[in-house]
Amino acid sequence: MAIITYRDALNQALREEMERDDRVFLMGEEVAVYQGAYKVSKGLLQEFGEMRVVDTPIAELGFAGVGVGAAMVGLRPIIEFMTWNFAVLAFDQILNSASKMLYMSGGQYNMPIVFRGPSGAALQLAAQHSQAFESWLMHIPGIKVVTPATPYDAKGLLKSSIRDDNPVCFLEGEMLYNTKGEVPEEEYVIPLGKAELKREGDHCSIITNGKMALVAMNVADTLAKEGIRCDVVDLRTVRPMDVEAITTSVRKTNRAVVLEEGWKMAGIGAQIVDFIQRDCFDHLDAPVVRVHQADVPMPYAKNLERAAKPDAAKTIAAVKKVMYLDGGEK
Amino acid sequence: MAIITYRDALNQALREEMERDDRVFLMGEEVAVYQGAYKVSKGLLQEFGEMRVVDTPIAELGFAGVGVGAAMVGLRPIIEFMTWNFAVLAFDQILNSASKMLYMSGGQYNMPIVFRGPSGAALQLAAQHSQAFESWLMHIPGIKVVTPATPYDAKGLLKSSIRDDNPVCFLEGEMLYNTKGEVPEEEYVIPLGKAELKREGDHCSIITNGKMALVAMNVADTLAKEGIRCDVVDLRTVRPMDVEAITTSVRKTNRAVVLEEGWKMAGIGAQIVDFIQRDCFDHLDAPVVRVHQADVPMPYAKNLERAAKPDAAKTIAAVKKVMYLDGGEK
Amino acid sequence: MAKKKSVTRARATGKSAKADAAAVDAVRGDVELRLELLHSMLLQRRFEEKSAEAYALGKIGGFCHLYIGQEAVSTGTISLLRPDDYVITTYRDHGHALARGMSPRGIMAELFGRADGVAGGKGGSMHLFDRNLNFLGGHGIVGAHVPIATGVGFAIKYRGGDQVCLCFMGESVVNTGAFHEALNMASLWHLPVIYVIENNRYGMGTALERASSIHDIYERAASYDMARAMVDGQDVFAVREAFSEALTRARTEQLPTLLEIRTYRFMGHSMSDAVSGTYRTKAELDEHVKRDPIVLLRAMMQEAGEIDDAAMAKMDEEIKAVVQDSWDFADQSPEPPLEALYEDVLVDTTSDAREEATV
Amino acid sequence: MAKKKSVTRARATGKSAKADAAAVDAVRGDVELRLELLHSMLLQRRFEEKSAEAYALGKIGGFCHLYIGQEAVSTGTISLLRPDDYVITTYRDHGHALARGMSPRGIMAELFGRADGVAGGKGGSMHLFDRNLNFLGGHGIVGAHVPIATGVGFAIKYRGGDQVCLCFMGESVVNTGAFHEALNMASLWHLPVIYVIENNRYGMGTALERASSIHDIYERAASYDMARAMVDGQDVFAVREAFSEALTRARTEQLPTLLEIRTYRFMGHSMSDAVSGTYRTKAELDEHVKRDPIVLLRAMMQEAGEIDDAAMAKMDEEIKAVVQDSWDFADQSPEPPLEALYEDVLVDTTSDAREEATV
Ligand SMILES: Cc1ncc(C[n+]2csc(CCOP(=O)(O)OP(=O)(O)O)c2C)c(N)n1
Ligand SMILES: Cc1ncc(C[n+]2csc(CCOP(=O)(O)OP(=O)(O)O)c2C)c(N)n1
Ligand SMILES: [Mg+2]
Ligand SMILES: [Mg+2]
Repeated sequence: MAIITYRDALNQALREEMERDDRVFLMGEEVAVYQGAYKVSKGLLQEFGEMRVVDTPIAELGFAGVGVGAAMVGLRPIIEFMTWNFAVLAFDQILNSASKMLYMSGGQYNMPIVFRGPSGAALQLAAQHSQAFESWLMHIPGIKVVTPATPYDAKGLLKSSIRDDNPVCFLEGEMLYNTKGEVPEEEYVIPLGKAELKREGDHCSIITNGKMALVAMNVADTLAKEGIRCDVVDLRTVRPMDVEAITTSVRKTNRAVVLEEGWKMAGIGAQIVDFIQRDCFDHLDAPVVRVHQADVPMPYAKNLERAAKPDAAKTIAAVKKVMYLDGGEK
Repeated sequence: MAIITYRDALNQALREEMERDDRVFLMGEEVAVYQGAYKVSKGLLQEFGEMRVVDTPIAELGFAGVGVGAAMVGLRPIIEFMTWNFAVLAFDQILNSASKMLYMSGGQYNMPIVFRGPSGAALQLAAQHSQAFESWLMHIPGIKVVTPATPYDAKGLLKSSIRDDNPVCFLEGEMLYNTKGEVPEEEYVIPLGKAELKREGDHCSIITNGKMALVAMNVADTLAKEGIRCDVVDLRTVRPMDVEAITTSVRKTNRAVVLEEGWKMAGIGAQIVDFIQRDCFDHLDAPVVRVHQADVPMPYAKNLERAAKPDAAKTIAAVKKVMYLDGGEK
Repeated sequence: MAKKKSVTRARATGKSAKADAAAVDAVRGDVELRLELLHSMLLQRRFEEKSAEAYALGKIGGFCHLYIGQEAVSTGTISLLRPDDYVITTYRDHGHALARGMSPRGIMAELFGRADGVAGGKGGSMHLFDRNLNFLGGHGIVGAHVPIATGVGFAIKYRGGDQVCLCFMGESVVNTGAFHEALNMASLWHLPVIYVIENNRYGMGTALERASSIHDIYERAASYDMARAMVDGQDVFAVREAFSEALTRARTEQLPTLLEIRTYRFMGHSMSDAVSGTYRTKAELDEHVKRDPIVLLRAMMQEAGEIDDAAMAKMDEEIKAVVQDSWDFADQSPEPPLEALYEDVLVDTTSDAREEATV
Repeated sequence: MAKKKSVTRARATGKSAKADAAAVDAVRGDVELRLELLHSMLLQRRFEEKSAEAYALGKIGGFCHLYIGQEAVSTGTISLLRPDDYVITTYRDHGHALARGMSPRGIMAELFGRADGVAGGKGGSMHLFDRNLNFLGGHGIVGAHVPIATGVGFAIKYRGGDQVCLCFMGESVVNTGAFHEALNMASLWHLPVIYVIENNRYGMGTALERASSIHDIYERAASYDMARAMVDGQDVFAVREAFSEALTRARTEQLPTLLEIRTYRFMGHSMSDAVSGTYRTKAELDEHVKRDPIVLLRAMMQEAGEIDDAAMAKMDEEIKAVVQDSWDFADQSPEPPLEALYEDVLVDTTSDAREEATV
């Protein structure tokens, strides 16, 4: 297996799927001539030409709608948002057009479209550029929501998302593009809707997704040295959610920490807690503890940003808390 | 006390606050000449003139931004969305401008602005016109979110929202405008962030907000006849959330049903469950059960719509389920 | 994307470009066609009168926006389309659907919320769709379908086809951001989309002049270097003439056009809105009703001896029977089964499992 | 809202309206003023050169967008404002903040993310705000601040004041829906807002011609019946002249203006973007750098004998000292206290508790 970056894994997925199916095209700001604001689309313009790799004006609402229209009549658009922060301008097209078209038309018009781009906080980008959007997106029936953590997952899940005949919101970690991992040379896909147990242990379950899965794996490795064994359930797809993977783990460990990148109120973590308390009520030895971003807009200053973000230390404290150990979060 | 409609209660609140403070103005589609799409602003144009009751083009993003600008320099805008379904187009201004301005400016620019309008499903308006938005809005730090159920609450809470120096999203029930209730002749306000116990009972807590509070009260009354006594906690403000009111009730009843208007995934109900399991873990005799809209876009057909919506029958079944009684939801 | 070459030449305003005018004029001699146009318009009229009746009886629920008074726009444009062209519109979609040939039964059953409705009762009045007719739906968020139309144009060009996408909208739409973003891209990329503004002078209760900073709204096209024209929307032939030019431009040059077609809505905005009184006077309404597009066409044909009272009455009877049949059909159609609630949320296919869709 | 009367007269394009030109021309004789303009521009330049240094050392983090090359726009416009006027801009905001008189110390400390920054370290480079200067911030979502500016204009009119709101934006903004909605309302309602497009020819790596269907983007104003002009942005006097006309129009007639000021950015889009190579050539860059606005002004003054090398060097030394002082100040400023994380999310006042804000 080759060791490649998350960015290159995505780039491979795009290239392979565009080669495989000439209805697939990529559209967004700076995807073509500039080779992508984060270089995810590097080389694609040269390979596929300007009809299939299309630079747009700054018009998120407009070009998301262009994607919806193209998908209605048989193309398979991949709409790149430079970051999901700007996609808010286009949420009407996701919520009111893409997610509802099949239903409103009584099953006539399905929507094979992928909306993708970086989500979540990078470093010191301040309030308007540092948001995680899975909690909002997963609220919507009629779409799927995918948040890969590793290069392997990124490639396999993006390929499945492009082949899916439904609208898929694909959230990449802005901080993950340079991370590396093993990716097979041969073709593979990863089914949407399946979690992966990324670490195994019987003391506590850490349920998480996206960039936070890396934090969780670190935490599990660190705690293993102290003799604390954690399951790390990486949901990968957050809608539909693999509830069975969550409950199987919690029924084994009897304790759970939910680690999420974004804000707390009505966040993805709350939903996971709901599934756990509903399905594992008699198995829980302690309340589920959530680790999330501080409930404030993201500050710019380095120290404040660090304090605002969920991290390994906070997660370790949470694990210790659900295990009623010293050093646990009070 | 006079018995008036929810619509008139809101109208009184607008009128009184506009009389009290000439920085307050109302802006939105059809608020002036047409007297409001739902007639909430009836008579205000005639009383306050066209500078303070302002019809806009169909430009939700634009006029929400106009409100933000006016609020930055000392006015107190009330921005009416004809319905919150259309407000999605303006969420960038709520999420990225209004909610973050104070923080990004290091405390310099607060935002005394109210965004208001009907939210939630009415009757057979189909997928694009039938959405409840509290779950999305309450996710955002830097704003308050209010969902009054009765004429009394509507008036008192709207007056507080207009006087508040922060951005407030005020979600009216599209189905509530014609409902009636007692409203004092004399001036009163209701503090934001305080729930109200609308029914008292010690068998089960029903936690809810907005239009669903009426359903919950009905359910409590019905069940009372069967000898089942329910607390009905109407949150009224969903951000900040009155967690103490929730936990006080659940510690008393040891059982809880959460009744919400919108979709389930990462919905307000999930957050309430999270608070309950965290703070009442040892008090719970059964998993919390949620009642919510079916996890699908809203269908048009009368029978399907009825099946999709949360209602009294479903809530009764949920109460019986958490009480392990016959007739409970399976 | 193909770069823009010099297009100034090709971009004369609709007023001066006379592309297909001759072809259209030839049509004026075609009685058959005129009868078809009259039939199309009258079907829309009678169907909606019946819908209003059904609404009053509670057989139709929710919002219901009638098109009465504007029929020359739907008929004048759609009558020139090919079956493989696309149509997309707003919530005020009954007229367009009928003009495109959607089954009155299927539409009425949809309005009644029944299983045999075109969308199985899930869409209702505002969301009529018919894949077989390339009818891409009624859409409820003002402005939102305009970029979707641009996307359809993009797909046509992507496949190298010569179809066009016809996009209807109300005049309020020109003030939305979606309109602006969509038209800029359509022009920048040379897409075969015809944007038809049905300027009926009001967006709900707001007169155009109170919402738009310019009043000749077709001139907004100048901001996009787009061909444009203003058209009398009560004269079905004027509509056809202007649309025919736009059609040629789209088919042969893949260039978009903005048409402002001036018309009037004879009913309230929706069933709950009074016909006149709040935002427009009875006198104004009466003035406009004089230019009823159906009356105008009929009068012209009668004058030319192409139709007489008896023939007219016969056509009307036939249409009324069709409409009554659609009512009966809808009335007998069952409610959708409850399982349908959870169907059509997602499909379970992937690109491997579906045959190639045709654009 | 006050209805629009006939405004065609008042709406001549900026090119022909010569309102305050005489007053502005008089200025050309004012050496004092010229020195001030030079000082303002040079301060921006040196400050940003220093910022680039600090960024390279990791003292500044996140995104950082330099304004180098565009200084004649900020200086030419803001130098004509009154203290009670308002300024609002994008993430590329250092130049505007300095031109408006924001303290270099406060700005540099903000860039360093320190407690003494103008926003207490919470905003950073993209979000400079100063309430005392009516500086309404740098904003990060492209287009979003344009309706906010319209709202400020609305508030001015609401209070009956004669202030104006000056709104800067990049040329990409003209393709956003927010721009369209905001300008339509400003014109419809007659609001005293001056929209200044700093057309530096690229939005990140996208040349204007690849994003906008028209290339003379000030002509977009025609869609809103708004006064407009195109201006040479490297000549601070040309900027002042055009802006002065717009200012008069806003102050005395409460009418908005759209100015397209053509300029060039000498650096990459942000610190991570190469100065040239991907989307523009070195040759193009070099060509534009020849028209450095500071060099042009200096040359003109030198020719007129208004400044010599020694005076220039002195001014530069003084400015460099100010900039170095801002660095030292920022460097010594503490990190914000951790409690600050939870502050400024909400205020706990109501309208009863705050004194009347002044518009
Ligand atoms: C974004 C949005 N805002 C508001 C509405 C509510 N609304 C529905 S129709 C309408 C008026 C539209 O007028 P126009 O575009 O002229 O079309 P017409 O109804 O006259 O055919 C409004 C305001 C909506 N559906 N979507
Ligand atoms: C809505 C939105 N989309 C995309 C971005 C990312 N972005 C930041 S600056 C920029 C280019 C803006 O160019 P222009 O308006 O010309 O201003 P300039 O940077 O040249 O000053 C882009 C695409 C954003 N911040 N907001
Ligand atoms: Mg209209
Ligand atoms: Mg630029």
